[in-house]
Amino acid sequence: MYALPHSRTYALPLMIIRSLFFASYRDMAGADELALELPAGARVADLVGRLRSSGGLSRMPESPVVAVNMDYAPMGTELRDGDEVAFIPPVAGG
Amino acid sequence: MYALPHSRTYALPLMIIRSLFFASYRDMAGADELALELPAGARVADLVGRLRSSGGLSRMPESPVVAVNMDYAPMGTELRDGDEVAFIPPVAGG
Amino acid sequence: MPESFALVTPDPIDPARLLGDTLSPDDGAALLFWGVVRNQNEGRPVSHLEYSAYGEMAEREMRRIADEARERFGTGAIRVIHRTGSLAIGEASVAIAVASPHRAEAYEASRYVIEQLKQRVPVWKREGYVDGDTEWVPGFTPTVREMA
Amino acid sequence: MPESFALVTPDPIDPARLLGDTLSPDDGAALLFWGVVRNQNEGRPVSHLEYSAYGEMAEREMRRIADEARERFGTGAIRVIHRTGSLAIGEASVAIAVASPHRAEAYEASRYVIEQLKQRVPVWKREGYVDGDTEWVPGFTPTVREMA
Repeated sequence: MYALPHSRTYALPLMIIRSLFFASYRDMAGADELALELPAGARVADLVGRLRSSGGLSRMPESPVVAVNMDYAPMGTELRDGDEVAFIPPVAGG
Repeated sequence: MYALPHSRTYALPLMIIRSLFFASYRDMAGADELALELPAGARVADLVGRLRSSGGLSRMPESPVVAVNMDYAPMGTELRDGDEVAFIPPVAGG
Repeated sequence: MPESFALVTPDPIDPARLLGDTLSPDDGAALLFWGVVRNQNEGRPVSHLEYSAYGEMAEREMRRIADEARERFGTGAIRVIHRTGSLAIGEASVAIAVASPHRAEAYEASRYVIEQLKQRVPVWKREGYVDGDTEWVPGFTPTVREMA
Repeated sequence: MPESFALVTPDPIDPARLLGDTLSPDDGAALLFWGVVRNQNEGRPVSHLEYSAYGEMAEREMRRIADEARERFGTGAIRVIHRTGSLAIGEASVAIAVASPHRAEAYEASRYVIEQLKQRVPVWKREGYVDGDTEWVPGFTPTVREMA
């Protein structure tokens, strides 16, 4: 077995995450969707933190309901490159 | 006050009663309807007795469900001239 | 003022028209019960059903049931239509539309109307079987109240 | 094999076609829930509603709900259609058709589908008021299960 070179300072690979906004969240975002780069291993909570750090989405709740690839998913869900994360304000169908 | 002449042997005035038959009772009667003369004061039970006394309607139950002028009515209901009595086998709407 | 309406007819039932006639601008929902002819009864293949009715009384009784349901459950308008004549598999024999500002009562009222209809409305059906035979379908004996 | 079907569409819903698509020859009844736009909400006069949806997920979630209802209540096919776009008073925003060999289960299943739909399907509506104002209608926060 060879020990692979390893260091904490190595840059982590980046993922592209697509965020979708609906209804009142869309109004806050001013856009239907947004593509963001996040470091590998990022979770939904990290994405939310990034989105809430500036602009209209700072009014979004700290733990909004999200769906990852069309399944409701908790804040701790680990994201993968290419994931689609939908931000879902309280639903009012019917 | 004058006492009116009265006798039990006087003929009672007659009423015309229209009987309607539906579904299996119609099959038994061989007709949709039948007009009968009954003495004043006759009740539904008397009409049923008369109808069951001969022919196909003898197969009708002793106390069939009837409606008098479109209201369900018990066997003891007193009839009046011109009444319409419908004979109603078990219903199967829907 | 919401209304009760009942009709016995040899003509096919149009669900869009029935819903439109039943709904008022105050209503948020309508529930439509749509009873159709099945292809079998207790395993015996059915080819069609022949419905007959004491039409005038059936309409009166259906309207009464609709009134009872509206009063009991506080719905909007209720309209009930029952077909007569020969019906093919899949054709609607009965349609009950209940309009309501809110939905919970509509379910209760719709259920009430169909259960009562089956128990007391003077309508009969004869099954026509695939083998050519016909038979009156056994039904419910309406409850007759003794006079007060 | 009865099916579950779900559609999010900007086109008006045709109740006759929906019933016809849902019923099979084994079914004796269908129940159609027909949700429409009301003329007021909590006393404020409404002129129209604008529906939007996360269409693909909404269809998936409605189909799941229909599957759950069929499994739980043993009905026949269930079809769910939700409108999007601007709807006038009286227009149908949602239609749920439940076919069933017998009627009791159809009522249970229909109720289940509309209640679940309102709680978890990603659809939103904005009310347009007679005074020209618009507002997102407050809704339900879907339950998100923690990962196992």
